[in-house]
Formats: sequence, C-alpha cells, structure tokens
Amino acid sequence: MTRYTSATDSDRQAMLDAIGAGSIEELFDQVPAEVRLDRALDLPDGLTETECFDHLAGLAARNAHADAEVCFLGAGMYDHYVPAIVDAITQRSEFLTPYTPYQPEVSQGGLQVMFEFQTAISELTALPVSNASLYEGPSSVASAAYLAIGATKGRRKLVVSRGVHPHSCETLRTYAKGFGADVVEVGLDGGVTDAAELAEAVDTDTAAVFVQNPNFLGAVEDLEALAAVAKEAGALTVAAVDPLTLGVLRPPGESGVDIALGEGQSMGGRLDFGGPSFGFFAATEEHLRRMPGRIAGETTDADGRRGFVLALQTREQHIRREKATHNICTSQALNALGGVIYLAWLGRQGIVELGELMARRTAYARERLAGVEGVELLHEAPVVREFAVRLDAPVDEVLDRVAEDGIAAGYPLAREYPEYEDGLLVAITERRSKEDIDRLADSLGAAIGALRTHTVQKAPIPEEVAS
Amino acid sequence: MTRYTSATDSDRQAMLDAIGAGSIEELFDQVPAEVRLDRALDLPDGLTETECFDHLAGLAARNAHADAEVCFLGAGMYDHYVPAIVDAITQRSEFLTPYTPYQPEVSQGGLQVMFEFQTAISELTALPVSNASLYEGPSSVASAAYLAIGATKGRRKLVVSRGVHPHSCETLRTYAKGFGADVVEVGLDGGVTDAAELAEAVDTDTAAVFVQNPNFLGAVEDLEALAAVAKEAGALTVAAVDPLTLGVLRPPGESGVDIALGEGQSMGGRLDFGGPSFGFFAATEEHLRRMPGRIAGETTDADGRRGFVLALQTREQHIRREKATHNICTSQALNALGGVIYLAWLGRQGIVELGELMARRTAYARERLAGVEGVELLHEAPVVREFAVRLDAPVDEVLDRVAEDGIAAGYPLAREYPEYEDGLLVAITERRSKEDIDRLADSLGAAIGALRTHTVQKAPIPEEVAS
Amino acid sequence: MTSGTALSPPSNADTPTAQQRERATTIFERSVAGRRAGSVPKTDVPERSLADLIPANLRRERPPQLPEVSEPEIVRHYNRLSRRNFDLDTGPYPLGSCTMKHNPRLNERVAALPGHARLHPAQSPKRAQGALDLMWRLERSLSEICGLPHVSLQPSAGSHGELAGLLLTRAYHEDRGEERTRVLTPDTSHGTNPASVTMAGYEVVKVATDERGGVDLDDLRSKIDESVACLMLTNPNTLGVFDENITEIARVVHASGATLYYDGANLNAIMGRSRPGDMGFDIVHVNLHKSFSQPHGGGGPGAGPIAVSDRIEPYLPVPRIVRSEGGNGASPAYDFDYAQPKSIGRLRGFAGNFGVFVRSYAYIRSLGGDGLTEASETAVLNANYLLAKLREGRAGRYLPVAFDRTCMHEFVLSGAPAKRELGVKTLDVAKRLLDFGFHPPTIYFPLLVDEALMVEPTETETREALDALAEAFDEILAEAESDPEIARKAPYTTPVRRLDEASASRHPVVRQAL
Amino acid sequence: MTSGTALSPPSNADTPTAQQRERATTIFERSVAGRRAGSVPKTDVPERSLADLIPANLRRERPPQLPEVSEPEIVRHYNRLSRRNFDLDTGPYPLGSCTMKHNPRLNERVAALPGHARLHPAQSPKRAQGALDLMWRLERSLSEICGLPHVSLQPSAGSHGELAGLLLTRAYHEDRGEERTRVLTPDTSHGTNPASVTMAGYEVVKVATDERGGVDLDDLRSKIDESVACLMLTNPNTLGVFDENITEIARVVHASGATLYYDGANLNAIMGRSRPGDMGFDIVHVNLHKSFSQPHGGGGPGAGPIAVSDRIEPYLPVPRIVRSEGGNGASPAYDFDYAQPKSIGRLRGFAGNFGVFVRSYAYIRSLGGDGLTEASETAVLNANYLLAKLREGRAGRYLPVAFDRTCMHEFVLSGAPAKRELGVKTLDVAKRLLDFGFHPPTIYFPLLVDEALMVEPTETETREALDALAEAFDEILAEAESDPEIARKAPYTTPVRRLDEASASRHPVVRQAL
Ligand SMILES: Cc1ncc(COP(=O)(O)O)c(C=O)c1O
Ligand SMILES: Cc1ncc(COP(=O)(O)O)c(C=O)c1O
Repeated sequence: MTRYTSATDSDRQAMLDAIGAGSIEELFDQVPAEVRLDRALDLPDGLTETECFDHLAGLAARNAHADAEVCFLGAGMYDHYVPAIVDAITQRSEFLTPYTPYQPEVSQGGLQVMFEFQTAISELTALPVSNASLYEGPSSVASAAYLAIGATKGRRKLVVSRGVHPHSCETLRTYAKGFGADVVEVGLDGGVTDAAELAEAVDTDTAAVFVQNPNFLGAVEDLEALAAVAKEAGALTVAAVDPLTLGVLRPPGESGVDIALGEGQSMGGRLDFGGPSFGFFAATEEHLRRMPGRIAGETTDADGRRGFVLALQTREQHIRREKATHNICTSQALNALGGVIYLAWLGRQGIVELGELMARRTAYARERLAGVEGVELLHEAPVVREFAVRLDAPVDEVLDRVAEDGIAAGYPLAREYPEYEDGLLVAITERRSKEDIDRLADSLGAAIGALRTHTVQKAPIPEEVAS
Repeated sequence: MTRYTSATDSDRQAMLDAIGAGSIEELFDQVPAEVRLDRALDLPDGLTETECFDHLAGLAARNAHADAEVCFLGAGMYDHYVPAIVDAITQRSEFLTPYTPYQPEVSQGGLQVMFEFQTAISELTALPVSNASLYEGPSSVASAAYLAIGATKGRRKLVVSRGVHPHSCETLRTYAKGFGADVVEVGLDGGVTDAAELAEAVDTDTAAVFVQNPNFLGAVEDLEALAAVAKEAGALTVAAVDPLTLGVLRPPGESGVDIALGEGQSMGGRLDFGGPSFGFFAATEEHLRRMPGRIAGETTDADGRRGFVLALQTREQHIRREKATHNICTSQALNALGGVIYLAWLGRQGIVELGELMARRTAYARERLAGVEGVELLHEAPVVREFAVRLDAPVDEVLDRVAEDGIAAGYPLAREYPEYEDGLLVAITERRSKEDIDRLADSLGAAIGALRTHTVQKAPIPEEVAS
Repeated sequence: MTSGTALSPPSNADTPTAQQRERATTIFERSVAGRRAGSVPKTDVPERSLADLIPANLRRERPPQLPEVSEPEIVRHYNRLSRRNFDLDTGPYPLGSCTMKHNPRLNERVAALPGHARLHPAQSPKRAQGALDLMWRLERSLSEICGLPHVSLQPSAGSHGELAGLLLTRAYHEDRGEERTRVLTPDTSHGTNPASVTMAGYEVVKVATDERGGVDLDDLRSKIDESVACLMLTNPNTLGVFDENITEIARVVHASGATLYYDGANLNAIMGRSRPGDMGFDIVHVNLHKSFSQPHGGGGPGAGPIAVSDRIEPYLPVPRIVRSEGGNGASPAYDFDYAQPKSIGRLRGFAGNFGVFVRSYAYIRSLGGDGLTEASETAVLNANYLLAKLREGRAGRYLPVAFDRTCMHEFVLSGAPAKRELGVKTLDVAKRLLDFGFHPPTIYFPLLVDEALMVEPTETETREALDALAEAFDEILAEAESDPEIARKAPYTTPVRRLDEASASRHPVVRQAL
Repeated sequence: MTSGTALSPPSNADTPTAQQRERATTIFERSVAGRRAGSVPKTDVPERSLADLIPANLRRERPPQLPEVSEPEIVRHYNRLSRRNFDLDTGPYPLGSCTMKHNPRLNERVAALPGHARLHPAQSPKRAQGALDLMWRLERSLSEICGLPHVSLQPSAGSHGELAGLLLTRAYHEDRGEERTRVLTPDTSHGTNPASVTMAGYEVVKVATDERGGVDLDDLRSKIDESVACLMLTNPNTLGVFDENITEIARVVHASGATLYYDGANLNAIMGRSRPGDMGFDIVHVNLHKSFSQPHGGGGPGAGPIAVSDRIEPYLPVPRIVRSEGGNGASPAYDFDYAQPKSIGRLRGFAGNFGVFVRSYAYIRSLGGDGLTEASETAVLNANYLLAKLREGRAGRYLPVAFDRTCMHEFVLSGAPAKRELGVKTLDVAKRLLDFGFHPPTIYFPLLVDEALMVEPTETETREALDALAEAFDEILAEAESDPEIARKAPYTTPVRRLDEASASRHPVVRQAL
C-alpha cells in the first residue's frame, strides 16, 4: 500500500467481492495479453518521505540559485521579491487543488480571482478585455498570431521585430508551420525596431506586426509609431510588454496596440528555472470572442446574487472542438492568482515607485558599467530595467570568472544574436542595490582585465593595446 | 502608514471627528507628561519586506543547522523528519491565528484537535488523562512538582534522579523556591538511577520522586522498580519520558507511574534552536482536577450535537485566580497540533518501527564508536536512541575538529556533569544512516588521534602511550 | 463519512447561508485611496527625474488603477475567497478524465527549495547541473513508463503536448516528402484533440465508436488512406474502457504511413500494467498534473511532456537535454543541446514548467515502480467498486453505465433514463451532489453518451468515501422519485446558487468597472 | 463589509448548515487497521531482535493505539477541521486584552529558514552566532521599548514572565535579608497575576480601583508595608485606561521597599509613547504574541520576555546572552553565560522560544521605531473610534462604557442595562455576534465590571470593519428590543450551537474511547 492510497488487503478483498471479481488481475483482462507489461517497471524502489526529501535537496544543492548569487540575469524572467502572502495564499488547498472551475457554484473563489486578474491586466495594459492566463510569454505570442490570422480573414504573413524575445520568435516560427503562415523579421536600428524596414515589410497580406517593449535588448520602443505602420496596412499590432514597467511606460492600449501580452513571472512568480509562470493576454473589445483561454464573466444566480462563471465558452475546445479559437485547456490559474495578489500588494503607488526605482538603478548601472575598461554600451536607446553591453573579452570566460565572485553577471547574446557575439544583457530589479551594482562593475572589470592580459601572453599585439 | 495598518490621513481625520478629538495627541492626554516619551524610539527605521527578508536571511546564514551538518545532537531535542503535511496544516490561518478557544462554538477545530491530542498522549503513556499541552519539557517537570505538593497535602521534599535532564533539575530548583520545597538529588549507578540511594532519600515528607526514561545519559530505567520505592513512602512518581521511544519501551502507565510528562519537540516539531515546542502531561484519573493547563472535554450543543469545550476551567487562573492549580494561560496549542498530526502520520505501526530502527541504529553506533581508539562507553545500560561515551582527548577541541568535517558529533557533558568531564552524548534518529554513523566514527577517531599526538608533542609521556 | 453529511442537506433556499448572504466584493471595490501593502526600497542611486531617462511620449501619464489596500485586507480577502471554492481536501472530487488524486505536500516542499524555486532559467547549465540532472531523470522515468525511448518535457500542458505531437507528425511527413492533410480522432475524443488538429493545420475526420466502446475498425479502415497524417487515440478512452483492438488499430494506421498519437490523460489506469509504446504508439503526451500528482491549481499549472519513438526523435523541440558520461569516475555532465537541424523548434520559453517537473519527479520517486503500478491497480479497483455500488442502488436503473463491461479507472453513466423517467437531467443530479458535499463527475462528456456522467474516483479515495458517494447518488434519485423539483432547483447550500451562464456570454462583463 | 454580512443572519435553527449536519468525527474514529501515512526507512544496520537490546520487562507489549489512516485522509480531516475555527483572516477579532493584530506572513517565512528552524539548541554558540546575534538585537529592542536596561528572553509566555518576575522579587529581597510575604494586585488584574503570586509562594492582597478606573491610592497606602514584596500592575490596565497616578504609585511602592511589576499585556497601547521603565517599574513582561505579532496559534506558542532595572539584573535567569566586541574591526562575538551566582536559575529548557523571537524581531525591524509608535497610535485611535460609533447607537444605552473617559487601545462596556432592560446577557450578545460573522470581545472580565465586554480592535482593523462591527452591535440590540429570545438562543449558524460547558466539567470526557 502506497502512503497515498488507503486500500488495505481486507479492503481490497471486500471491494473485489462487491465487484464480483476474483482478483485485480481480472479487472485488467480487457488489456490484451500482447500489450500487457509482464514485468515490473524498471524504476528505483519507492522512498520514504525523509529519503525522498534528502534526495531532492541533494539535487537542488547543485544549482547556483538567486539567494546564493547576486543575480543580474533577466532575458524575460526577473529576480523580483515574492511577497510572503503570495505563497501563504497560493498554498491554501482551496486554491492549490481544485480543477478548472467547471462547477461555478463551488468555484466562486477561483472565478472571482480570474475576474480580478482580468481587471488588473486590463488596467496595466489599458486595454478593455483580458483573458484569465495562458501558459507563459512566448507561446502567448504565437497564440496572438492565430487570433490575428483569423481576425484578418486569412492573411498569412507575420512580421516580427528582431527586438522580440528570441524564444517568442522561435515559438512563433514553430506554430506558424501549423498555421501555414510566413514569418518575416525586421531588424533593429540603434537598439530599437527599424521603422523604415518595418514599413517595407508590412503589406496587405500581413496579419500582424509583433514588437516587444522594452525589447529584448532593454530598449524602450516607440509603440505608437510602429502600431501606426501596421494599422496603415490593416494589420494588427501585437506588443509583448513587461508588466512591471507599465507604471512608468506608456501602456499599449494608449499606443494603438491591438493585442498586448507577455510573461507574468515578474508579478509575484518564482524563478523556477523558467516555469511554471503565466502568460497574460489583453486586447481591444472587438477581439473578445476570438480570445484564447479562459475568461471569467460576471452574472447572477437563481436568487439574483452576484456571481462569476466561465464566459464565452463557445470559443473553447470543449464546446467548439475543431472550430475553437484555441486548443488550450489547463492553463496557469494558480500562477495568475499569485499575479493578482502581487499587484494588489504592490498597489497603485507601488507599481509607479517600482518602475521609477528600476529606471534609476538601471541608468546608474548602465553608466557604471560603461565606465569599466573593456565594456561599452551596445545601444544608447532609453532603458528602464535591462540594458545591453559589449565586452572586450570572451563573454563566457568573463561570466565564469565573475561567477567565482558569486555574481551572475547577465545573459550572453551570442547564441541568439550572432551579430552581438560579444554582447551581454544585464537586468536590474528592486533587489539589486547600488552596492550590488558596484560589485558587478568591479568584478567585471577585473575579469575582463585578467582575460585581456591573458590573451596578451597568447598572441603578440600592438603596443598601445598591451600597455 | 505602516504596511500592516490601513488608516490613511483622511481616515484618521474622519475618525478623530467622530471621536470629537482634535488630534491623536489628544487621545494620549491621559498619559501624564512626566511619563511620556518625548523623543522617537531609538530603533532602526522600518524595512521594506524584501530588505527585512534579506536581513533575517543574513543572520540565519551564520548558523550551522541540521541540513548543513550531519547532526548527532540530542539532549532533549532531536533531528527527526517533520512531515510536509505538518507545516501545510499548521500554517493554515484557521489554526495559526486564533486565540485560545474561549468561544467554543467557533473553535471546534482547535478544541477537537486538543481532544485528539489528549487521546494520543493518553495512548502513548498508557495513562487515562492528558492535558492539551504545557510550555515544554523542563517546566512541565516543575509543574508536576506543584501538583504533587498539592496532592500530598503539603509534603515539601522533591527527590530527583541525577538521570533527569539537567534543564529539568535546574528548572525544578528555580520553581521550588516559590513552592518552599527542598530538592534532593539521587545519583546514578551504572548509568541508571541508584535504587538503594533512592530508597534512603525518600521519606514521609517526600511529595514526589522524579525520574526520566530513557534518562539523560540515554539509559533505559526500570520505572516499575523506582515507582515502587516512591509508592512505598506515599510519594508520587513523576516520569519524564521520550515519546518516540514509547512504541518499544514499556509505557509509564504500565509501570506504576502517577504522572508522565515530557518534551514534545520530537513529534513533528522543528528544532527552532530550542523552542517553541510543547510539553505534554498525563496522569492517573485521580489527578484530573489538579492538572495544569487546558483540557478539552466532550459535550453536546443545544440541539444535542457532539461538540468540544474547555473542560474543568475551575482549575484555571482566569476563574480560580490565586487558588488556580497553575498560572499557565497561553500554552503551545499550535505545536501540539503538529504533534497530533505527526502521530497520526506515523501511526500505530510507525511508532513501533521507528522505535525499533532507532534501537538498532543506536546499538550499531554505540558499538561502532566503542571500537574507535580513544573512545569508551560511559555506561553499559540498555539504550534506544541516545548513548554516552568518554573521549580520551579534550571534548571541545574534538567537537571543533569534527565540525570541520561537517558533523555535529554530540552534546558535551562537562558543564552539567563535572564527573563526566570527558563525556559526550550521541543521539540517533531515523535521519542518521549507517553511512552517517560510520562517518562520525572515522571523523571522531581522526580528531582524537590528532589531538593525542598533538598532546604528545606538548608534554613528555610514557613510551607505551606515545608509541 | 468523509463526505461529511450525516443528514441530508436542505431542499429549499429559505435560509441563506452566511456565504450566500455576503455580496461578492472584488479587491478593487475594497480599494481606498492612499492605502497600501507592499513598499519599494528607497532609491540608493543618484535621484534622477524620469524625464531625463524616458522621453515624455513614451511615459505613462495616469498610473494603472491597481487596488489600494493594506496587507491585512489582502490576506483576509483571499482567505475568505478561498472558502468559496470546493477543493480536493474538502471531499471526493470524482471529476472524470481529470484524475483528481491526492496532492502530496512533500512535493510542494521540495519544489520550494531555493535551489529549485530561486534558480534563474538563464543560469548557465554548468551552474544548474542539479536541475538538468532532475529533468534527465524525469525524462528517463517517463520513457520507461510510456515504453518509448525519447522524451521532451517542454510542453506546458496536455493540449500543448498534442500540438507538439501534431507538429512533429507534420515535420516527420514533410521530411519524407509527403503532404498529408487529415487527422483522425474518435467521436469520443476530448475537445483539445480536434482543436489541436486545426491549430496544426490539419483537417479533422471523426472515427466512429463500436458497440464495445472502442474504435469502429470498419469505419477506421474506410477512412484511412495516404492523406491521413495521424490517428489520435486515448486508451483507455474517455468511456473508461480499454480498446481491445489496439494492436490491429496500430497495424492499420502504420500500414497507411500515418503516425499513432496517444493522449495520455488516462495513463493513470495503466501505469506499470501496459505501455503506449508497446501498443504501437509513436507519440504520447503525459499530463503531469493528472497521473503524476501536480496540483491542478484551479486550472493550472500543469505540464505535458511527450515521449516518442525513434523515427520521431529527430524532430523533437529544442533545447534537448544531453548527458555526457564523466570520464574516470567523474559524475556525468548535463547540458542543453540547441543544434538539432530537424527539430520543430521551440514551443515556449526556456525549458518547460520545471517546478512541475520537480513535483512529479518527487512523486515518482516516492512511489517507485511498484507504487505506480499499485496506484493504477487501486484506481481501477476504486472505479469498479464505485460502479458496483451504484449499480446496487437506484443509479442502476436511472443512471446506467453507458458501456456495460468492466471499466478501467473511470466509467461513464447515462442520465437518459433519469431524464426520461424522473424529469431530472444530468445537470440537476450534478448540482444536487454539491449539496451533499461532493464535487460532481464530469458531465455531458463524452458527447457520444446521452446525458453523460463521467466518474473517476482515483486511487486516493477511501472505500468509505466511495460508499458515501454511492449513497448520495441513491438519495438524490430517491428524492427525485418523490419530488424532482428538489434536484431541478439545486444547489441550495453553495456560496451562490445556479448561475446564469448564458447571459454571461450574451452580455459579457469581464472586468470590474472602476 | 469585511464582516461579510450584507443581510442579517438567521434567527432560528430550522435549517442546519452543512457543518452542523456533520457529526464531529475524530481521527481515531477514522482509523482502519492496516492503513498508514508515514513510513520509516528500512534498517541499514545489522538486524537485531529487540530482545537482545532491551530486557523484556522494560519493553512494551501492545503498541499504543495511534490512528491508522492514509495521508490523504489526514490532510482532509484537518483541513475540514480547520474550517470549524474562526480566525483572524476570517473577520474582526476584537478580543480584549489579547491584541489580535494581523500576523505578517513574512515572519512565518523567515522563521522557517533552515538557519532558524533547523538549528539544534545544543549547537555550540560558536556555530550559532546568527541566532545569538538575533536574540541580542531583540533584547536591545525590547530594552529600548520598555525603558529598562536588561532583558531576558527566556519566559515562554506572559504568565511565565510573571512567575519569573516574582521569583526575581523574592531573590532580590532575600539577597537583602528581607522576608516579605504579600503581593498586591488590583481587583482588575488578570487571573494569571494572582495565580503567579501563589505559585511564587506569596499571599495575594487585592487593591481597590478608584472611580477613574485607576488604583485607589488610599487603599494602596493603607495596605502597603514592609511585608509587601511587590505591586503588580497593568497600565493601561484591563479597563483600557491609563493610570494617571502612576508616578505617585511608584513612589509609594518604592518607599516601602517593594518592587513594581508591569504586566505588559497592554503594551500595544503605548509603544513609543510611554515606557514602563520611565514610569518607575522594576520588572516588565512583554507578550511577543500580542504587541509583537506572533500568531496565537489557537492558544500558543508565545513568549514572555522580561525587562528589568539594574537592581534586579543580578538575579535574571541563566543562560544570559553576552556580547564581546571583536577587537580591531572583527565583528562582535556572542555567547551564553551560565556563571551568574545570584541568578534565580532556569525557567525552562534551552534558551526560550527562539522561533517566536525570530518572528517578533522581524516585526520590529519591519515597522521600525516610528512604525511601532504609529501602531500604538492607530490602536488607540481605532478603539476610541469604535467606542464613539457604539455610543451613537443602541449600545450607548444598553452597553455603556464602564468608565466614561477617553480609552487607550481597548475599552470595557457593561451589559448590565441590556440584562436589566432587555433580558439579554453579555453572553447572549457575544453569541449572537458570532452569527454576524464577528468574534466577540472578551466577556465577564474584568470581574469588577458587571456583565463586562472588553473590546480591543487593534490597529490592523480597517475603519470599514469597525463600522460594520458597530452596526452589528446595534442590530443585535434592535433585535433584542423586539425579541430577546433571538440572542438568548444564539448562535444559529456556527458549526455547533451553544455548548453545555457545565456537564463537560461535571462528567469530564477528555479522550476518545477506543
Ligand atoms: C482526455 C483528455 N485529453 C486532453 C486533455 C487536455 O489536457 P490539458 O488540460 O493538460 O491541456 C484533457 C484534460 O482534461 C483530457 O481529459
Ligand atoms: C492582562 C494580561 N495579563 C497576563 C496575561 C497572560 O499572558 P499569557 O497568556 O501569555 O500567559 C494575559 C493574557 O491574556 C493578559 O491579558
């Protein structure tokens, strides 16, 4: 008997008698002999709880996590503080264990949370309608493409800025195969999307233009200008936005964007090595009935009481099947709950203060690093929480050295941006103090210095450099 | 406004208006000027949640805890595994935040837990009545003395075995001053209480005899024999017992003991550097109305439903005041809840298996260490979860060296048992594997070896030792 | 007993409960200007006006109207809200196809360890070896359980896994120069199946079900040809029965060159007893939030790893996890591999729902191979026991089982007789169950069965709980015999009573007006 | 609003609620032979029969009848039980003298850090410097807040602190060769005060209260003499008023050579505003589970540190925490000091409720000096506001405040008029409040006040919550005007209705029969 089951031998016997079966074996007779597994699974024996805990703790101990390092890693997920009340509330069985609220009368807690979540996202993005979450950021971008193709009566071209997160671009390409759509990329100029190139790329077969703000290199885009280009051609504008910058940055809804979406991890989510988090998805009114995912709506009960239900289910797979607006079923409700608790905790003043603090610290960090020998800025565009630099030494080696000082310096751009082979992306949150930033600058400087002289010994080079 | 209050300036003004006061100052007019603090408290400024977390995490990082070391420390508190469900349940607001159940109609959860706890302790100790917890172990011993003095019509002598936890003896002495009682100690013989010396010490003025099982040196006492001596003289026998040994050791209730009590930490409690934990207290029927602390009792409501209340409150301070059987008010309800969850988790089979595992590993560890050069047993009496050895090297220096191997080898006896200046107490739990024990033996051997040769260099000594 | 209803619940709404008396109030409605919970550290760098940092036209003018509330208000608000949910720790939750098994809290504890919860996804694999090792071990475990050699953990849920599987199918055929356009799914299939097919750019073709509840072989043979890319099956299927013709089905499908896809939502019936790989499936998705105890969270998070055969392997999503044996005694090293020329690419950011992997890996290690097998055996035992108990009572007459044979881990009842003879619909029975303290089964699915009730008790329910559930069904039908209105107007005791779902869609109100 | 009762609750018990329909079933009654949750690792050392290890006469024959239940059953049992409690996160909890303020979850988080929760008390101080540092910092903070130089954190709760204070008093007098036998306490004092006096071997002598609610100075003067060891006071006292004569009282007491003891249960009224030390108190206990946000846990754990003056310091319990400045830039070192010849000794094992210290230290650091002061100011504001609101309504007539003056953090009403004019006792009002979703105030204490209701809202309640509470009082009294039976038979909506406490004491059943 496993510790999670309760059928004792005598239970089992009594139950088999009630069933009228001689053995459990018999219940499996319907499984044809040729597809029965006639051996035990080749897996380790079960562990007691204490052994299992020790084993998992042993694995965890082999990871350099953000409490063990000073973490400047970002690239879509950020080390923001998760308020204790987020864990305390999301760990309550009443939120942790239920299924999707198919029985609204006993799911008002979860449904009201979705309604509050939709309201919060709508406020952040300044767009009227929001769903109750999608899987995460990049796949939400692909879902927006599916909506756009439907909304534009089968236009099949998707124009993507190179400033959009590489994971989003790659995911979009993967999905586009299924959509039978082409993905066309538009480059950057001075760190931001090249508006001229965009204008050329967009045509009457373009279903949507995809941009990100701040973009992957941390640069703040002029959403309004880019959206105007799309609208011109009758294409939708889809903007992936960073929710915690929306206290200070102009919201997509006020910039002509049709669909705003993004990664929700920074709003009260754990880092969790990349998941689970949640994606958010907001749009203009006209797209409501094409939205992917669950949407909670307000209604009344038989006695006229206010209540909440899953609205517009006719969009969904369990009703509309092959005609559904999306195939998503299980989403990320618990993470979205964490998100709305976080936003309530941060509040109307906090979201602005946080944005301002990040903008100021990011400006400081950017200047501080630019002052380091062997470091230069990759672009000069305005930034609020993340910025890119170039290093005059092999990035991976620099990162290894800096790691020895207990610092994760940033995200190397080489793999996804070969053109920035020497690029490094550095992220700032309210947890990274001036002191941390100064430590980073010193450690970077030392590492680059060491590696350069190191190189010197390897190959002969002009004096002026050597000296 | 602190983050835990909600009165904004306008709230404050509106409230003052309703009160008819001009200012908050005014509300404090009743505090005479000469005792008003006319300056700000000299304390650091408030911290944001993330700063406060980082500060506390910084302090915690300076402690060598039981996940960072292999822990053989015991001496009353033990590194047993705490099942995850204990934390999950005790952290629910419904258990975490209420006050003592003065309003039983809305406290049935807590009251039923007390009732279940009392049942579990009664089963463990084989005594019919139990209270719902006391502060912790040693002060429970002192509380038993208070009961005994009352129960024996003012006898004023308290006879204590040297095998009782030193913290309990010292606490008993502290309280005895208030009781106007004398504490007389009885020594050990071969690791266990000297029965002959006990027989001499006990007389017709003796209110109670105090023993511990297993005793502080880990030895299993013959409770029945000791209790007989007390009964002979009309004194009560009070036994401090280790709850997790009661699956294998004869329970106090079957050994003629009148009051069984003890430290509850090992039953699902955190180490917490010594507290909070809980004390348990069980007795024979006749002492029910003299018991200290809360007791839950079964009753019925107006409609005849089963329910639970605080029973026998006329024993307690809030009713009987100076005539109360004890002064305790706030006790350790939440820790006791953890205890009953733990016991339900461990269950009827588990409590026996755990006792057997500890007995076997302790026997192995004892033999393994006895085989180490420079280590010998302090006594040969039977043991189940802890045992004492003598080291042929300065104990504190040995501990420091072993600590460098990431091992907390045990509890040094010197301070509390000068006669065992070279003594070390080693504890075993289900978390200490054979491999851990072997590591301990090797590390101890190495440390003692090093320190001895070390001594050699210091002072000239006979060849045979040197060689 | 566990259900906790000694007496039967009220059959009218004369006395509203405390929760019913309370008007639903959102956190936004509790907002009072100036209140706050969280606070942000003071600026420790040179004060700079934002104007110097962000051009005016890119700045926000009015802040978003997030709630202004103190921390105690937030905690109280969500604690009170939580009590308006029915959850797994309240009572039985026999929601068919959802495998609502116990969620071990140990898994929550290990997932919360800083080494897991605080690990940044952009951390260099060199410094995240524990995480990659764990993922590797989970891949290997799922491979053994599914009987297929290769695994990708990346998909975020079952439907994501389905889409992955269909895109893999597309890549596989295209790589072989084949243009296939249609995907077959049984009429009993879950809605995500056809929806995924469409998203993957294929046309859905339904296959009929035979009188045993399995795939109608003749219909299958008549529809399969070179234009068919894939057959998606669930086995045991959504009727809770195992398709005895599975080997023949696989033969037919493979003969046509199509792939055979296994929807793993029902894997909980057969762990250690039978393996999709051995049945001939090419691609399997596993719902870690079903068979592997990841809590459902009120609608996620979950994870939908996929296991595939050798011929599908080259197309798996990137990044893959690769292991290199550490020479002479050194422990093996793990890394992400992005260089897979034939890969379909990414399905999402980073490497998947790692936090879910931790929980499910802990679950697999806790039970071990034998434990998983016992879990499936007990799930099947519980389902058949509950079915037997129901048959004994009025359900036998009014809610007969749709396919009268031994079931696997779940079974489907038809409420048609109850509707006909008592005038009580499946919906009514479900709502009335709420008053008895039970979560209802899945209803009106599969579509094939008239007035369907799909019941899956799972292995973690006790026999007493199943008895109580059967009794509740019987009492509800007894009530209906004397007064069908009771069920028709149910529920009476829930925080709100029957809700008007139609109007919520006709005139959608999807956010709090501020 | 927070109270969550838009409509008034039922005034009869015709329809039992779901919880009321459920028979209370203990975990022992759920036990089924052979079931289990936890498991113990297999023996990895040589198998030995117990007989070889423990002599037969010392071994247990029949195992204790602990429950035999699976983990899911345990989780469900206690989750369901938990919902039979009213808690701070459900609604207002104005329990006088108990300071039911918000419990920050941050404190739970930092207390759970392995460096705290997993630290063994027998760890060498050398390897527990963080813990000793934290305790030292907490001692210093409490010293500043209380205005007394020395602190011991050891006592486990308030009453433990009281006993400590009285034993300190005894040691102090005996050390000076004095034999004192009596201790004075006001008739308004909390029950633990006289109980502690008796346990410390002293005789209790009551001091009267004057018409302002303070100590009757004449009565005090008449009773004080060389036989008096101590005067125990609470200030603000249990009537919620500050004793304006405190300086004179201190003068009188000290003139007689007695010590002055401060019961810190009401410290939440004056933090940063006034300090017991400055009032002349020699010994103070602080309830960390009241003013310093340690959750009450349904009756503990708490902690009752004591702060004392120089003349009492030599007698403080051991171990003490000592700090030695680390020479030239090294950080200071902390240790336990056991060598205190005049110490009263230990009051318990190890060094106190460390886990509580962590929470309260986190609370103090979160608020800072100004925050603590604001907390007290808001607590006093909330109490006076609620009192004003009550006065406006029927409570003004039926539940008048006992001492008509500005209150501090709490106030005491007298239900005498309600009893006389409406035939509704304080108990009835309290029970009816439960139906309205509020926890009642403390009742029938202090004894001095006829039919007392002691109300302490604390600083963390919102103005809206206080308004709702005042409304509920008013509605209850309105109901009583028309039909007193409603309150007399209340509550109607709680998991159980009024319980027979008398019989539970007459025929005590204190454990589950097995
Ligand atoms: C049979 C079946 N297939 C697929 C799914 C979809 O899985 P998910 O919700 O994880 O996307 C479900 C979930 O209910 C299901 O029951
Ligand atoms: C005024 C007063 N003094 C003393 C105490 C006793 O404190 P504790 O419960 O912590 O022992 C209390 C607790 O209610 C109290 O209110």
